[in-house]
Amino acid sequence: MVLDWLLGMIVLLVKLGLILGALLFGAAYLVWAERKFLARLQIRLGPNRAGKFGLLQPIADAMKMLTKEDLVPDGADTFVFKLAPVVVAVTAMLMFAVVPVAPDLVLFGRSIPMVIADLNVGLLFIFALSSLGVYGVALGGWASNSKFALLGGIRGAAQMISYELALGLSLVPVVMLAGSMSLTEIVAAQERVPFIILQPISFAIFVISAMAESKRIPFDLPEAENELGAGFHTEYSGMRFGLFFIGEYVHIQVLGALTAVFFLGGWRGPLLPPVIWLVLKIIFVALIMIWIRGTLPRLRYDQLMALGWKVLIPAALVNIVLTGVLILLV
Amino acid sequence: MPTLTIDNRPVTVPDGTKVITAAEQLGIMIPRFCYHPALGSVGACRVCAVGFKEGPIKGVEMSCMVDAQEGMVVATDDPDAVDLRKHVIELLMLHHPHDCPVCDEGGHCLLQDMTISGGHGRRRYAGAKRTHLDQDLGPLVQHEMNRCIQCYRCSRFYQQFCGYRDLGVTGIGTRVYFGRSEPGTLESPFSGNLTDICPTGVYTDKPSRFYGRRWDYERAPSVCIHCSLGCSLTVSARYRKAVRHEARFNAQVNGHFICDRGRYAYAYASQPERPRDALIAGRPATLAQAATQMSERLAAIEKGTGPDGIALMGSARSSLETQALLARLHSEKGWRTPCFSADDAATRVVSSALNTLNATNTIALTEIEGADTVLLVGADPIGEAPMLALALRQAQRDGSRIITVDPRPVTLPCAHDHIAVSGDDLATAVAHLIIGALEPSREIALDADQQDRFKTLKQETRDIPAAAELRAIGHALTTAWRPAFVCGTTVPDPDVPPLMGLLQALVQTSCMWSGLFFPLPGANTFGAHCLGGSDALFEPLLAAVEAGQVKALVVVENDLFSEYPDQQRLAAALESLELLVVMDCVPSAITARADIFLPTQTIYEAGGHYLNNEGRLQVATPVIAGGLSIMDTGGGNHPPREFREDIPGGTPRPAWQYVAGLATGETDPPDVKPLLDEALTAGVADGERVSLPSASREWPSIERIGAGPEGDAGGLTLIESAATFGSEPLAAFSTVLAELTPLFGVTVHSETAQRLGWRAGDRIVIPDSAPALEVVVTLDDRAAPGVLLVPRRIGIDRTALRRYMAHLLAE
Amino acid sequence: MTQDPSQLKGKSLPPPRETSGAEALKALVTGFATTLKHLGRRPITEQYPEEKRELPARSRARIILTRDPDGAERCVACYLCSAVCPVSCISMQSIEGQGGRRMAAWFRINFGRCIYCGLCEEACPTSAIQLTPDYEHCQRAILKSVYEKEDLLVDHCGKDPDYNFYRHAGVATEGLDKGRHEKEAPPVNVRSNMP
Amino acid sequence: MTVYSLLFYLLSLLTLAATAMAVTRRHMVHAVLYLVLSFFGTALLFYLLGAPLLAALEVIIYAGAIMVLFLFIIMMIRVEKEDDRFFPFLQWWPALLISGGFLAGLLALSREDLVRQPGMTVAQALPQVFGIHLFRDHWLAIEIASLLLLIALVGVLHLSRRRRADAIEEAP
Repeated sequence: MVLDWLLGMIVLLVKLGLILGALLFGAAYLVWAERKFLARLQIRLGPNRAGKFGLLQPIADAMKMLTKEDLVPDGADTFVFKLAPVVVAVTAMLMFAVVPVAPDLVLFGRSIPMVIADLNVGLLFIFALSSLGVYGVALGGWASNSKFALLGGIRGAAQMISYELALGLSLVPVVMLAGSMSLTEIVAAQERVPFIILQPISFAIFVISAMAESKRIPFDLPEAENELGAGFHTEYSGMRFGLFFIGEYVHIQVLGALTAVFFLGGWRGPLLPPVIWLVLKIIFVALIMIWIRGTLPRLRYDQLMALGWKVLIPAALVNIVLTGVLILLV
Repeated sequence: MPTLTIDNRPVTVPDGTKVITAAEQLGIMIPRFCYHPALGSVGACRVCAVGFKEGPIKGVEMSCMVDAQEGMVVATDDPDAVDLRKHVIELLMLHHPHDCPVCDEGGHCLLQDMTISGGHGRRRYAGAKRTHLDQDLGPLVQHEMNRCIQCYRCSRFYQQFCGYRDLGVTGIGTRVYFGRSEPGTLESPFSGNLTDICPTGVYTDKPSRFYGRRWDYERAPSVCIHCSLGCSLTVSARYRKAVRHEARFNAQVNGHFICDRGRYAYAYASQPERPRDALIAGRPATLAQAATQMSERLAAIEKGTGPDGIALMGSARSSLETQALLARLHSEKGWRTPCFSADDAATRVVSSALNTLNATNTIALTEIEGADTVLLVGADPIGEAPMLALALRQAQRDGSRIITVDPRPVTLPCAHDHIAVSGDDLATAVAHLIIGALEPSREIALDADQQDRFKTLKQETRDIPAAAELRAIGHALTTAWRPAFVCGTTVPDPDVPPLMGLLQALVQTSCMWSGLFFPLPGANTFGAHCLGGSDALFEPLLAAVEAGQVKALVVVENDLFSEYPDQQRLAAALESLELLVVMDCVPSAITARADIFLPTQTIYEAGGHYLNNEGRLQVATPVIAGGLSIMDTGGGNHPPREFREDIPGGTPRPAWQYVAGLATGETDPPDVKPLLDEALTAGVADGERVSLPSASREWPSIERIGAGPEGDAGGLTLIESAATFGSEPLAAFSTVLAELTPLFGVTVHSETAQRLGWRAGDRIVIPDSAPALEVVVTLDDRAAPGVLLVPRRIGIDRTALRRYMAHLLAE
Repeated sequence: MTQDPSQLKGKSLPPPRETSGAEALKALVTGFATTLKHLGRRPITEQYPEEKRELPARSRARIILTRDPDGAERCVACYLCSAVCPVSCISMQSIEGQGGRRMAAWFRINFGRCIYCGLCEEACPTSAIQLTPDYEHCQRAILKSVYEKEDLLVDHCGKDPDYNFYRHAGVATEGLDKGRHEKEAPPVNVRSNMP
Repeated sequence: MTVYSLLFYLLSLLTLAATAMAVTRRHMVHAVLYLVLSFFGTALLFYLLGAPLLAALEVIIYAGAIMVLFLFIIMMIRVEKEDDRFFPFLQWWPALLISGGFLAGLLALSREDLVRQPGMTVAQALPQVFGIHLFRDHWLAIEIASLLLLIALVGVLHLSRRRRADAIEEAP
């Protein structure tokens, strides 16, 4: 009994370590990839000074951020100011806890699930964390005692609340098709056909809302640098700024993973090992997002709100009704 | 008072004003080359053309040639006039060389300004340019005749204004040439003004040649301290070095010009030998060490012998600040009254002269230009105060009669009557003038007491050879409308100034205007007199030093050896002192003997207030912060690349700061303004005269009139008097002026020379002189017989000279 | 939410054109296609220390002091360049050199301050000071950016190969007396009476 | 005492403490943060008691949406800084009264069960089961609630409708 518990604990810790390591490594090199890919889209070279192809650039950046002075602005709410980046980074990383990276692994006769926590409300868990992530943005902006940061924070909060609804509604058909909110189950339900084929509208809504959730171009109003300095993290420096950065890029990976899980069949794929397939899908989604960043201009605030409330939510509702009807008929 | 309209603005000007001057009053600068306010109009250059629209004259005319008249409407931007100006400038520029980059006038060149503002930007003339060969005009003025635009300003200034003949004009047409008949040093001591007055670069300043451009210069208004007149200067400095003096217009003092002594005297401030570090017993020390040791040792001496054991020695070339603080030091600490000159004879004359001045009889230098008769007694303007000679020249040009009464053969750049009177007879000569002035019928105007005194004067006055002539002049003075009386303060004895005052007071009753003018020995002698310096004589001080009563002497900016005749006695006395403190900005015989030496700033660094010979307060603004010039620190090459907080050679402080430190024990300079007000008894603004006593109705004391000459009437007298170059202690450091200083010589009447067996050009070696002294004999029959005349010069062995003269007398 | 700004100002601008869905889609596709096309293009970045571009001859960078065709220094230290310099990076001292020529005793340009505006070159009356395309003179020690006359002087005439100021100036110099410059008549004989 | 009951008491303590802090904070943002913490604790309690769906909903709706709105409003309005003064008694006694009554009622309800084992058995409310329970047994209440919400939605739309087409509206 105790041995079991201990073994379970060790396996859990190993999984946690692997996933966290992969996530952080991924975040660092996603930054590099984004800079490199974006540069090529803009006919530039991108980072190429630190190491071959600039591959050591993330390490250089990390060292830079770690050694930079940690500034707390005068008049800032110190506790909240220090809490905000932690919230952003932690919620982003926690989301990965429910993502299955591979089918169960059988080792020494024991079946080890390749997911940290297979919650039956996994999908809701993701929403919960995503809605908590808003606090990081809003509080960081508010606690900086700077008008630019505050404006960025308010924009972030409003944008994330608005798009969370669309995000949630876009996944209802998926849940309806899979009959479960557990991510493992959802992956299992796509054994034959990935949901992207069954639910293209849901997929579109999900991707758009997810990008808005992660505050990326064209939805980067909270940090619109030509209006607000750097938005909600204007006043941050050093590793606190780094945490916001890590949060953002972990978030991108999580979104890639979720897209893969919900619509692209998760770890499923021919020939290659399942984990590789998941990673490839995550990279694919990330590259698409960078491509979008390199192509589209930032939306105006009213356009952002109109798109969310007037297009995405009604479309999602209609989609739910249609899916329900089809399920009943088929 | 006609009212005319220039460029739509009305202006009312006095009768006889030229239109160009009227426009100036409105701030409109009509282009000009030949016109100069001091020289007047000739209409030679044709660039001041303006359009006359309405009124008595119509069309394009030269604004410098037309008197302003009622109802004139003038347009300076009249198209015809502008067109004419443009073409005239193009014509003037036909032969002008292409050398602005290497021309020293570039940057403040009237021709450059007028060419560009006149609209002539590109030369169309393709032919060969006329050229001229240049002349060597001596060490002060550089000649570059190619640049000439034939405005005639130089020859008009040199010949008409100054009265010298050696520079003029020859040739016709484009071949007009301005120069001397043979190359050679210009004779006029006002030649430097050519560089100011030339609108282009024909005459440029030679000592500052190629040094810098006007726009790079740090410039500040200043005062000339090289004679007592206090002419206004603009000082130009660059790279911590004063390199040029220019005349600054001052309607009361110097007008538009200055003399060459004042213009080229600045070299002392940047000479390599200038002491820039404090010395204790001849060894370099920091300023703080020297100052501390000075106050400690002075305190010790004060404790030992009482405040009487410390004596103060000021100077006539120090600023009023320094002098006032010395007086304050005396009143605070009870040390001996400061003495400001080692020449007691001169101090006595100055004292009696300045006591003669009052609020109504003092006149300014430019007022002399308006006099119709000028009487000079014991004054040699060219040597003592050159700008006075220029003022006399202007008076003479207006028809004034100039009379000089002097033992010296006074030369002036204008016609004048000279009466040679032996030095001791000057008072008697003035008494004869008074008798002449009063003789006919004026006695009646005097009250009984005055009549008595006049009778005594008449009886007691000795007869002298020129008596009849003098009486005639005295009589003539009573018919003058505007007589001016100039009296020197170095050659006459102390009785002369009060007598001149009496003469002026007598003449005053019958003329429109008259006044007294006393050239003084030093730049700030008036200031020293105001601070009580005339009461403290040097002889008693020296006696006290010799007697051991005075243990310490503080000498501020004064080289006693250049003033006190007996060098050996002075040296011995200084040797006996316990402590000799010297503060000065130039090296001198006394700085070498100082126990503690403190370097002081010059007028360029410290600025200061000065009272000129008529008591006019003038301010010199500091130009530079001090320190060795970059030219010196770099050794002629590029400036060194060392970086430090202090300026190399920037140790010197203003002398008054040291004195203030002694008085208050603080090294921070106290506010000297209240002290100055105290010294001047009232707040006097810059350029105003200090308040002088009101005119007294008293007949001055004239007891010594009848005393007659001291010693044998047939004996010899030695007169040491100031020369234009070489006498003034600061200007003597200028190497360019040293080139102009003639050989040291003695001037005597041919009769006297015959008696002594001398011939013109003889060289007399003065025995036992150190350094060896050789004197050249010059004969001049305009000198008084029996007078041996030598120029005052620094660094000559005056003791040996006097001994030799005494030896001559004994034979 | 969307409000035509023209209504706010009371001015009538043409109404915004309605975009149809097809057009919008086409625009989106075109945009993505364009960026995708760029992905395959060669980057235009010039990698500076490795790749150096040859600058045009008239580009403005490091300043030199040229010599005239006879090999003498052209600079006459007239102070025009230091006067015109907007950042005051030029300083010099003029002296009288050989044969009455005016020249610079020292001439210093602080390239730490120089903004390469070329005004000095424009102001120079003797074509002495010229700007060259050599832009690589950064220094780690700031004092190394201060160039003296010896560092600035070159052995050629720069962009103006023929000009010699002293052949035109009209001032007498060693070997070139009055009246012997270009377009000059021989000196006037002032003693002549001929009209 | 099992690990679960230990967790339960710890979480309860945390929730109570956070709530108390939320009530007493004068700084509104801090109060909101403590309330969020309190909701978080509640959610964990739900999860501990076998209702993961409720736990997730608690976090999503209360902590994630409603409190963010609160925070949003606090950030938008300018809150004048007040000195850290406790509520006056005048504001305290109704709260005390109500909570006292509430406590009394609770005690009365659970009087008999105080000494015995808790009646609740550990059960898992799976989302599916929960959904079926909700929509099958309580469909009427759900429909009424949704109707109410629809009416509210329509009302809001009506109220925020632009009066005139050309009315000048300030862009956010």
